[in-house]
Amino acid sequence: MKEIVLTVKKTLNVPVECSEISPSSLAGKTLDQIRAMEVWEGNRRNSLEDIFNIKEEDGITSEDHALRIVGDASIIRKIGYRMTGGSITIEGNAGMYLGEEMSGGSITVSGNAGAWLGSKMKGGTIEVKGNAGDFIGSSYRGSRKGMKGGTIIVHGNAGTEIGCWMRNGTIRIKGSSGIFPGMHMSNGTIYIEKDCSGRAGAQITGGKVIIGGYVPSILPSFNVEEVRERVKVGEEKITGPFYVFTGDLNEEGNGKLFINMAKNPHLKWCEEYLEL
Amino acid sequence: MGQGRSKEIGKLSDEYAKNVGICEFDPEDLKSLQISSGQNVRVTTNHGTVVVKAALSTQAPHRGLIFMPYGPWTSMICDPETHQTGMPSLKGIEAEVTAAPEERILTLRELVAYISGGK
Amino acid sequence: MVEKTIQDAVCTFCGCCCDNLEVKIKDEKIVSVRNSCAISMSKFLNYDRERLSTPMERKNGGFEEIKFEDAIEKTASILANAKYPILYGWSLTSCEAIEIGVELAELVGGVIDNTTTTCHGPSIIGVHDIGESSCTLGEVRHRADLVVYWGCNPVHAHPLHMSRYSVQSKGRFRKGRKDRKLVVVDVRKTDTAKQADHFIQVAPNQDYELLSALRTAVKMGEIEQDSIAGVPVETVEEIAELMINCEFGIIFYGLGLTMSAGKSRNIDAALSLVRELNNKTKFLIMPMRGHFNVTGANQVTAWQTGYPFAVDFSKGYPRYNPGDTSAVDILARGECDAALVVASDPVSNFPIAASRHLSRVPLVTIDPHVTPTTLASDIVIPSSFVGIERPGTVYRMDGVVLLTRKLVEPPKGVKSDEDILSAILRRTTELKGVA
Amino acid sequence: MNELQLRNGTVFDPLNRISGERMDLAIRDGTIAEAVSSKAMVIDASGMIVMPGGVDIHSHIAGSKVNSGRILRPEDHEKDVEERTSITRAGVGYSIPSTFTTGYRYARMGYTSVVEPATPPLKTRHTHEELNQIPIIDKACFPLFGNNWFVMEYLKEGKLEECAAYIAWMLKATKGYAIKIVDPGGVEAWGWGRYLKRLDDEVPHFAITPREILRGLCKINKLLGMPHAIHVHTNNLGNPGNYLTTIETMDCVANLASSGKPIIHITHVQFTGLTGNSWLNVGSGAPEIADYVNKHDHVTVDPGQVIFGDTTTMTADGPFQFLLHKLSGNKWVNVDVEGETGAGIVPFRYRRSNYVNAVQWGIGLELMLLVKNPWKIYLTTDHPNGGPFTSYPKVVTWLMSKGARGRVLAKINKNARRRLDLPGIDREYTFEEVAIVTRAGTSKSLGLSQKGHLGIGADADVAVYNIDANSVDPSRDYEVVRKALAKAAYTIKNGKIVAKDGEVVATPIGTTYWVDPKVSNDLMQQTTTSLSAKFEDYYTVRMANYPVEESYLKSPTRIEVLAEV
Repeated sequence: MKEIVLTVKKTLNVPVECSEISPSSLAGKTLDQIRAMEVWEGNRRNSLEDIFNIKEEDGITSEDHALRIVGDASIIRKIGYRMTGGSITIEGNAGMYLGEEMSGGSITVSGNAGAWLGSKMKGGTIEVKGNAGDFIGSSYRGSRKGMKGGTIIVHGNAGTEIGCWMRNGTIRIKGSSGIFPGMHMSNGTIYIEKDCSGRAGAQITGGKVIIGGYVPSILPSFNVEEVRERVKVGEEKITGPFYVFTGDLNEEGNGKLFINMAKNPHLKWCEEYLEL
Repeated sequence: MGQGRSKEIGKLSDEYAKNVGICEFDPEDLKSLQISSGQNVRVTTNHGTVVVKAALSTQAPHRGLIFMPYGPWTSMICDPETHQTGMPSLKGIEAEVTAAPEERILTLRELVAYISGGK
Repeated sequence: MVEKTIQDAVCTFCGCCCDNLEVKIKDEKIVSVRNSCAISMSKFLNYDRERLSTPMERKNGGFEEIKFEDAIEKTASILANAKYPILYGWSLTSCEAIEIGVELAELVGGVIDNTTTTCHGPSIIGVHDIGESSCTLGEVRHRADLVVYWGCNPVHAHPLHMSRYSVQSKGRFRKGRKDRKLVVVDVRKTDTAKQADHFIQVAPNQDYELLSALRTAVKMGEIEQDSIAGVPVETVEEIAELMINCEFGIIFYGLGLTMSAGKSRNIDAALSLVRELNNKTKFLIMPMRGHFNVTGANQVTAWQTGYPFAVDFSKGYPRYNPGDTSAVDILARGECDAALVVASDPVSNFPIAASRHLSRVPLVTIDPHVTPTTLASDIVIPSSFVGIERPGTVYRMDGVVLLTRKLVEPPKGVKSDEDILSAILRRTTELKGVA
Repeated sequence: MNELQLRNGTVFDPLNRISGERMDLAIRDGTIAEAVSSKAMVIDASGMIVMPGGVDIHSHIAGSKVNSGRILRPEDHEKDVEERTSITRAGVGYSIPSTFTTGYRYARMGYTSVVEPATPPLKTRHTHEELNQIPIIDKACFPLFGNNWFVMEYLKEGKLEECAAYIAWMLKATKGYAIKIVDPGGVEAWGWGRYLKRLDDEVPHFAITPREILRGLCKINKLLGMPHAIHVHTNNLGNPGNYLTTIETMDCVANLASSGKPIIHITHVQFTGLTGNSWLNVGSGAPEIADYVNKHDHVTVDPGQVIFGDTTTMTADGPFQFLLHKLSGNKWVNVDVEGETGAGIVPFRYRRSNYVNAVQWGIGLELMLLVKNPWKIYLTTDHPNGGPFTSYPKVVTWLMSKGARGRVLAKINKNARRRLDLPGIDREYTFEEVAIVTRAGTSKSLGLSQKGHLGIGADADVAVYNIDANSVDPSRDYEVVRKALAKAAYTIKNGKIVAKDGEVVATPIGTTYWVDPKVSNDLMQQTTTSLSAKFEDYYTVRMANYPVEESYLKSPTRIEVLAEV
């Protein structure tokens, strides 16, 4: 299967926005048409070829619409904006808003991804081999419409407020996360395999946040409910045992925190509140 | 209030440097570090290092906490990370303090030269 | 010798905007100020020190004087040619000047951000999610029987706030300090805390936990932990009781909340606590805004663009997302290619990672004073003081709007921010070839 | 000399009893003229409808509460932006447009005058700053008096004349246009987090009732010879059964009426026209209210028509907005203003499928259709409370076409549909009636004699819509009507073409009207003396810093009226 390959051809020193660039938007276009597509470099309306060398190659994926971006794209925003299908492979780093509002298809990044990864996402999958920034799968400022579906997997660490106002879907961080995972979330699953800097599940009304590693403390607005041997993430069963907390009581919420017992001996105090 | 008053007198004034190029300690901490008030200290964080004058906090106790006025000297060691809030991390930063009797507190002009790479 | 006294002058130091100053002037010099705080006094008597007198340009290592027209020409071409210029400052000037600034940012497709971004930006981000139960300061003066100062130290930063507007003020339904309770929450016992009926020493970076616990206590009356943020649960519950049982309470908060871990979410928690309290009594909250017109900068930017700060015009219409479009982030990432600073000193106050980039792009600064930022600039244009040398509109921290007066003449040849910005706007428009 | 001729338009000019006549219109130097020279620029308006420019009597477009709404809702702006052009400034919508965008969007619809109906006096300098930056349209603002400490005290002490003088001083100080009353006494009670629902409840600490405030201010309005009636947002807003409060409010000033001139305007009745005693059984009180209006000449009303979709509610009615926050769970802003008033803001989505929302939608339309005399009712959405002003063309089609509203009726909550009288109402507005409720009637009500008509000497504010009155049947072709009203073929402001085919082509700055009632010097002297004695006790600003100078307004027009006192 053919794929379009975009190679970053110069060092970029102002923000570049590529909201036009998704497999579906490239589909059916000739290379010349693609080269002429609009991209913003700061306040200049440029064409795609001002930023990238563009060619067609025998693809590495079997997707019908495949797009590969090669080079450091960490200053390039909104790659895969509203993409509906096909695949994007980024060999290097990606900038902010990668896969914003995407509803289908897949994005893989070999390096790191910036903040707002998969914000307002509705479907599809994003996989980041390196680290990702803050506000993964979140909503826009002032809006309660965060990630609604799909899967985001980060192999490295993630920043703060991941899954902010999240409504559904799955975020899996194989490393550690900053504070406020699941901020204001109403549904969906966040699984942090290693440590979390704290304030897990702050002001959630629903959904679950699973911490496989150490968490410094539990918010006072959560009540310990039980101890569970394992918890489901999608089809997979993750084994604990876990302390299970309910909250955020301040929001009259019914969200769940699953905190690995072995990694958090300092939370033993909560066992006295367990109804046996 | 000295910070505010001296700022209005002028940022290049000695008074401003005297009021802002400082680091306030809990008296107990000063004792245990064997640093005396008025002595120069070097404050180092993950983000930079700067020499300022040690001062006694009037608002103790706060063991293990040091306070530096918002200003050019403090900016040398602050964390630019805003976590998508636009607000850098200017409070609650881990820092290492050592006595620096031999070292000099840079003047504002020297600080600017350092920041701008002698532009 | 010409002598005059100006009554009811508005102070242009902090967000209190006290409007009852009595300023004595002899031969166009301010010789005394009454009804002001020590900082304000210091400003009115010393504003003229370290003044910039003529436009200057950086040439081989030093500064050389240039004609005003040339400074405008060079500034206009820097902005017109930039792909992503940032226009920063705005909290120490008039709304009239800020209006022109926003238009200039729109024209050059740049980012306009004001100092809110590094003081109460997180407060505004918190409001986006929760809203805000607030009022004008007179409401506090007349009705408040419980005043909480959280992470702020008015005794030093807003010296007349307590006597004019809160605990010590005399209102219609509260006669003074004895009719009110004062609670102070801070990481150390500040001089404000020393006056408090209750001082709560919160562990550094744990304000969110304490606010969250207070809300739980207000909502359910009890908490399943023995101590939160270094504060015993009994104390938390006692303060919650105090809040529930007051007739009219208010939280004033400062950078202790906006700058410490959690930032905008600390504000989210504070706003949510206050909202919760309104189910049981009357409760309000207000940020202690620092500069005398930082609130005005938010207001003007909001009515022209919809957004209060960090507005990006690069695509020809306003966009906003702090973290992406805010000054410190843009600079720390090294993403802007020119800058105009108006009435502000970011080189002093930004983390070095940000000020370093700022000082390395073409930088134009408009300011009355010599500052670290002017020292790092390529073009420097001196300006006059709003509220001293020229009139202008300013917003008090509670959104009450005042027209400041001109008290004395500016130094010869020194123009106002408005006039300077208008000149830049005119020339840039010509360069951009827009009708 | 700037001349313009509109040829062969189908003119609707109700104030001059012109209804669908094909005629030419002459414009010279910004006003309607007898005739113009051969040099005049000619616009061929054949096959088009010509009306006076639209005049909106109630739309929240400027001031502290509107701007708080903007700051509250980035998510509202993000979805609706205006790009900079060579003649227009950039901006945003959607329900709380930025200042420039507000002017452009009104002009595109053929509107040329708009009133901001609620400004807190202490913050009115802010309102004028924004009005200064709203291009094209003429403007005015109504200061709030219904919870003002001085007003309540003067009235309590029976000092009617001093109170009148105080209000004259305040109108001059704020450059305001009319007396606005919101939840009289209720917002002061809210200062303590308390509620005040009935007309005869006492305001805490002030020993006065809403009824006394309303009657007092209504008398004063007459004493001052104000061009507009008192403009009232009633007590008990947003509570089931409040249609009775609305009728009581209208009636409590009935015996103050003389000469058949309206003395009270009740605004956004949709919010205060609820029957029932709980959210489960609310119904439409529009028939009862319309019946009262039909039988009395001292009152006018507007509906605050609901538009299904997302918007931002904002009123000076603090307690109501808190209630709405509790009902919706949406974010909430409250701003109480010392000694004067308050404000609240809550984003809100009106849903067709929601019983209460559907009833509210019905109340507005029932009122518009059941009030027989179109001069007694004006078209509003209480922007942005019922919906954004950009929905007016849609509302007009609901008035002009039973089919158009039928299409919506078919989709609303079915219990609401059963509960409403609307399905049985056959009335369809004529273009003349539309012209009355959108310009002629509102201008008359505001006392703007040079607006809302096309007689010789009137301001040349004209809207030309691409609708052929002969071939287009609004009852059937309502989509044609809606599109034409949304994008005026020409909008002419003071004789200058400002919008063409829905695009802004010029951005002059309109004027801001304010009313300056002249009371006797002695009375004013005596009042300001008693005022200055108390002023600093009540306010945190000095009396000298309170008034807004006329020079502060970019283009002010002072309307002097002679008071009886």
